[in-house]
Amino acid sequence: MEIPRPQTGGRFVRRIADRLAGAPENASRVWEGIQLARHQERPYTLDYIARLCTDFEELHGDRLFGDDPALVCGIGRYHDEPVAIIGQQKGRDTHERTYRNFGMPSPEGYRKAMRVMALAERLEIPLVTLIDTPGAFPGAGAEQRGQGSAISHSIRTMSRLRVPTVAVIIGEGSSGGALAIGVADRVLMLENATYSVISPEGAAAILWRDAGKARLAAAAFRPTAANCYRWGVVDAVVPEPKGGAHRDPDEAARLVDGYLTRALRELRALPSGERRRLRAERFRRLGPFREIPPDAAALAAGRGEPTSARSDLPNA
Amino acid sequence: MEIPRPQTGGRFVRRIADRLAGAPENASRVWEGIQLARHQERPYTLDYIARLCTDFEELHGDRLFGDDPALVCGIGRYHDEPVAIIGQQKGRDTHERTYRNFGMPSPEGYRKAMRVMALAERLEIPLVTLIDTPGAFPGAGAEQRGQGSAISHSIRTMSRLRVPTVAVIIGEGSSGGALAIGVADRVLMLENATYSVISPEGAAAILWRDAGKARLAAAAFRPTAANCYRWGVVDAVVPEPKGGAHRDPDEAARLVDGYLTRALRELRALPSGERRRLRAERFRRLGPFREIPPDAAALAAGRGEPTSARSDLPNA
Amino acid sequence: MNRVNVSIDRLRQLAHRAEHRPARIPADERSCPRCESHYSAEEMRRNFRVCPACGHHFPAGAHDRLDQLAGPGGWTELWPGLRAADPLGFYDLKAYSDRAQDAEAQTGLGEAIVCAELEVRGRPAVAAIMDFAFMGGSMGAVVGEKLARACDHAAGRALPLLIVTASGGARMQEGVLALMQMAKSVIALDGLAEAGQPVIVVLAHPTTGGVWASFASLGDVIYAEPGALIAFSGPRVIEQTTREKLAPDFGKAELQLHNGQVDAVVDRREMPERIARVLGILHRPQRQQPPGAPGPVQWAQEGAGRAARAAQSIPGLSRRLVDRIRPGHDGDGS
Amino acid sequence: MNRVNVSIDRLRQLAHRAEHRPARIPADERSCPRCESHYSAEEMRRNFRVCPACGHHFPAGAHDRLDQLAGPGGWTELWPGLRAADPLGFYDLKAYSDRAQDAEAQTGLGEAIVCAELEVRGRPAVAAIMDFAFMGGSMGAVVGEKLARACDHAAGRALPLLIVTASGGARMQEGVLALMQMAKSVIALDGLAEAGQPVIVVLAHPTTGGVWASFASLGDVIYAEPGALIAFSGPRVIEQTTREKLAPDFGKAELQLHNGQVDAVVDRREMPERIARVLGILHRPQRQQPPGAPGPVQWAQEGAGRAARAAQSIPGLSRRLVDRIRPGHDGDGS
Ligand SMILES: [Zn+2]
Ligand SMILES: [Zn+2]
Repeated sequence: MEIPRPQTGGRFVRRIADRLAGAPENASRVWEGIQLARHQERPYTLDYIARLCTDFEELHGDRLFGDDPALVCGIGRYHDEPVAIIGQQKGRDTHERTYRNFGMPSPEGYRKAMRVMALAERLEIPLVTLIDTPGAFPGAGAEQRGQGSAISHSIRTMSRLRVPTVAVIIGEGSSGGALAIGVADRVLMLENATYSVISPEGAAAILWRDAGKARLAAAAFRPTAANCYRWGVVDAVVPEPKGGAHRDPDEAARLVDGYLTRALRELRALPSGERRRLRAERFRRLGPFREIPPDAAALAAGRGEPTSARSDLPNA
Repeated sequence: MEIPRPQTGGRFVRRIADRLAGAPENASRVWEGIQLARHQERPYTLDYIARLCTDFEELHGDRLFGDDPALVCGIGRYHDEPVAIIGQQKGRDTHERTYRNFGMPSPEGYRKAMRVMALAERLEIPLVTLIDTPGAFPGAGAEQRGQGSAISHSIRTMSRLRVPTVAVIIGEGSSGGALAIGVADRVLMLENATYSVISPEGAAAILWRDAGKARLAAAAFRPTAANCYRWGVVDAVVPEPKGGAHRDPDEAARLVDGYLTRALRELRALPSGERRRLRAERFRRLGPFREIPPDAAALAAGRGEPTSARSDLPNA
Repeated sequence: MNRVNVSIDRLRQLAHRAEHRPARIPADERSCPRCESHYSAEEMRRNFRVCPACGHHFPAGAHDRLDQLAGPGGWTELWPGLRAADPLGFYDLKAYSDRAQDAEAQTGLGEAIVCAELEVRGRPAVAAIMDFAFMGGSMGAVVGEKLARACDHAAGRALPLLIVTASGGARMQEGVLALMQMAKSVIALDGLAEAGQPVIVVLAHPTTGGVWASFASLGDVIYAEPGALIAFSGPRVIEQTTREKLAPDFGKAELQLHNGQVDAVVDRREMPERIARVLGILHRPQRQQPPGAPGPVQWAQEGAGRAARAAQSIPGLSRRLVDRIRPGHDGDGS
Repeated sequence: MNRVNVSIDRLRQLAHRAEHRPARIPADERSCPRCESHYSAEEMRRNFRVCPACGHHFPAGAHDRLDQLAGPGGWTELWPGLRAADPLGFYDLKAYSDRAQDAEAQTGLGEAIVCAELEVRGRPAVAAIMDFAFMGGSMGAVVGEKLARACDHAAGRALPLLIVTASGGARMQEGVLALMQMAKSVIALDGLAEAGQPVIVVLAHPTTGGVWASFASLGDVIYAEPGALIAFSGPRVIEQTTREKLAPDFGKAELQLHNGQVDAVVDRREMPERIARVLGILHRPQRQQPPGAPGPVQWAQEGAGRAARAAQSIPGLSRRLVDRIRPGHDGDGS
């Protein structure tokens, strides 16, 4: 059964995506894109919220342990309807960067996010997430307080929602720290944003054993919007103003607004149980693999010995 | 509409309760009961679990911050059916008392309990709670990590369950720290157990401004099983072996077993949505009040001034 | 009206006191404990009982707060006739029944909570406001019942619920039945939750014990007033039990914000604006409940019916207990 | 069978290696790194690859673990034919396709996870066992798909699911599509949750990154092997990023028990007993699914159907990508 691709974004986006996809991808092109995604004048979560919402009330605290300024959560008025918003927030100057922990959330951030997801579910208001993070915070305290379980529970909570959910990758989307708020009905991605399993620096340190090989890693990962669209990871690519979103944040927000409105309109038309089911299907489809014939597989798996030969094991 | 009293416990229990209720209550009688409820040889949660379950697996950790030995949670095999069990655990010797924090749970305890409640709900297995605590732990760290919200969320989580739930007050049931695991379909109470809004010592310190007046406070609260039954707070009084449960823990467990089995059998017969609804009704009925005629009330409320006279307030 | 003539004098007395109370501000409170500025009662009232010089938040009564929130539109009290029973015949240094009566005389309130319908800057809502002056804002069966009715009322009319808390916790004089109000209030709030209406809680000084550990910590949005003590166990209990030396800001609103327990610390003077903003964000055209759907509305009707029957069975204002615990016992009749 | 003759030599080669591998214990592991005792490979195997002297847990392969859990009853592998695609045409120091092929040759495994049906001391279950030896136990699309099928299979047969993890996290060579497997596995697990079947997770050394931050931390019961490193970020990353000096027991199973992240630290030799106990406690007569109920079972059938169609379009064992991303592109045919 072929499940039809969601049509969010329409012809225009697909045109953009195809144009980008057609362009030759070399290391330096991809690297330039990454620099745009990280540009310090690029609009951040709060910049979009200020432009998209006529009113916004930030909510604080996970009701468990603390409040995490790296993950902004709240409720806002969007096109005269309530909406819940969750997004990582980077900082522009040194002080804010420290305060926002460079947009790297701690477990408290994801737990606050889950609280706001539950709120959205209960009040039946759509959820919009804005993804912009180098990853979840790698710190001893964060580990101690269950960074892994915070992320997994956030993924689960978001995947279970019955309200319409849209994720927008506005800048850098790296690792589980990004995906934790990315399990949405529709995933949109800005033209110059990146979405990747790990930052290029991280990958280079591990795969090339040399963090300096980040450009090479970037070229290998090709974490661009065009590729993410081709792979089915995102449903639409949102064009940016010429030269990048930082050249004209208002126009960037206007463009996001258009795609977001369209996505929410489509999603509102679906019955609520249906959204959850389709979302599950969407994510279960992702990731290609091969399947070889069973007899060949059995050989390849190397299982010749009858298991009964192992009856000398102590749990026999 | 008169909602019929649940019949758990049957005629025998009501007889017991009536016998006890008929007895004159004086300070020293009530005080003796409290001493029995706190007797250090009295069977604790783990003593009951060992006798009621043929197999028990303790679960640890709230997946958030830590594990709390003051609140024991796990799954057990009870009459050849799975059951989830949650109960405060006091300690018998100094070492264990310290380890168990005298049966005073921290937020982590209640959050572990909520995890196990969710597990019971998901796997559709009944939940049994065993209440025995002087109260939730009063500590700066516990407050910092949201002792209040841990208790309120535990109450909410338990009240929402669709599986059969039975709470048994086996010893001391004091304050919100006890109620946090007490919002059950059926609440049973051992003959010499106590259930109260605060410990007698705490009440004496506040009301009489003298912690030494605990006997007086006990007499005023009358936190006995008979009274709790009369007030509708518990559904059945479980008789104890002569002289108290500590005289014959095996027999005490056998008596608990009988009542518990009967309660679970009754509850299993109900449709699952019905349990939640009846549980809500049960707790909403508790607590008598008076209602005086509206005109008299209006006078007593002292609202004469027209509120429009207040238009000088800044939010006008 | 011969049913009420027994205690009509008492009522007159109460009404008289209520009219002549000095806007309920004790004289000593007019001087700010923090900056020692002095203000007239009227200045205090106009400034929402916040010190204009240093921002210190003085205690505020339920009626003051309703006036502040509702502004010129005013408010209509709901269920003013609920009064405490005395199921335990409780006596500490004084009989509970006398205590409750004295509290009523002193505060002009029937109980530690006042429910009302109002509009906050044009946003309609149901409000449940606690008053610390009435027996330390303690939660007994009446507080539980009024909260439950407020939830049902809000659910039935598709209105949001505003709660302001100021409480030492459960009302000890009602014993274990007061403890049960924690469950009752949480369950009632959950009914409103199912109706999809938001609950905004404002924590005033102090919010402790069983109130903090039940409905107060379950608001969708939780604001705290500056300097409010928010804790399950009070500082004295903690110091006595654990011999910890607590920091001076223990449990204060500002620290609880840091601890992730509240959404914001909001100055009382900005509270109506802030609440109206949230209600505005969450506002939607009123949703229709499917006809005949079993919902919290039935609760409200049932509850009201029960209460009406109970009220009829009470001769006048006698403090005879409506013993709803023992079926078949329905008062003495008359 | 001319469809497979292209690479039959390669298969023979693999099969030969698999038969002659020395029970998959590298020579240097036979000497305990903690207490320096020496053991024969056979002794090690009989002792579940745990040092009999000091209890040190050596790495164990997926097949070893299946043998340990299943005992003499044996186990039947599920979906052995799934192989990684190379959607990015990824190349670091080596091409991904070569890496995967080498891993298969070295380990005798088709992927970093092996799924099987088995009985643990008489308790039937579906097992999904990761193997760190296959590319660091990393999670790519095949791990995600096998986990999803295992969940569906368990739900359809009303069987519990056992998972053993040993993984460095998401498989970087599959880029952002590997990241998506975190969502896929969590969603699949949730389908099983709705079917009311328990999930037991055993965390082996190491369980880190995207595996710990997805299905591994969502078991109903989570056991950890002694000394296993359990973390989202590894110690090196943390030390480099924050310049914190980590304690030597950072992220270790024993500390994670203290942190409330796992239910118990269980010796591998006791694991079958312990798991069987939990399965025994939770055992119930098999529940019937209402006929025609839309459930996870349909997932399984759909998935299998898709996979079968995909497999048909692949000529032999060539590493041509089943590009399920671009609809309409269904391989080259033959
Ligand atoms: Zn002042
Ligand atoms: Zn050794």
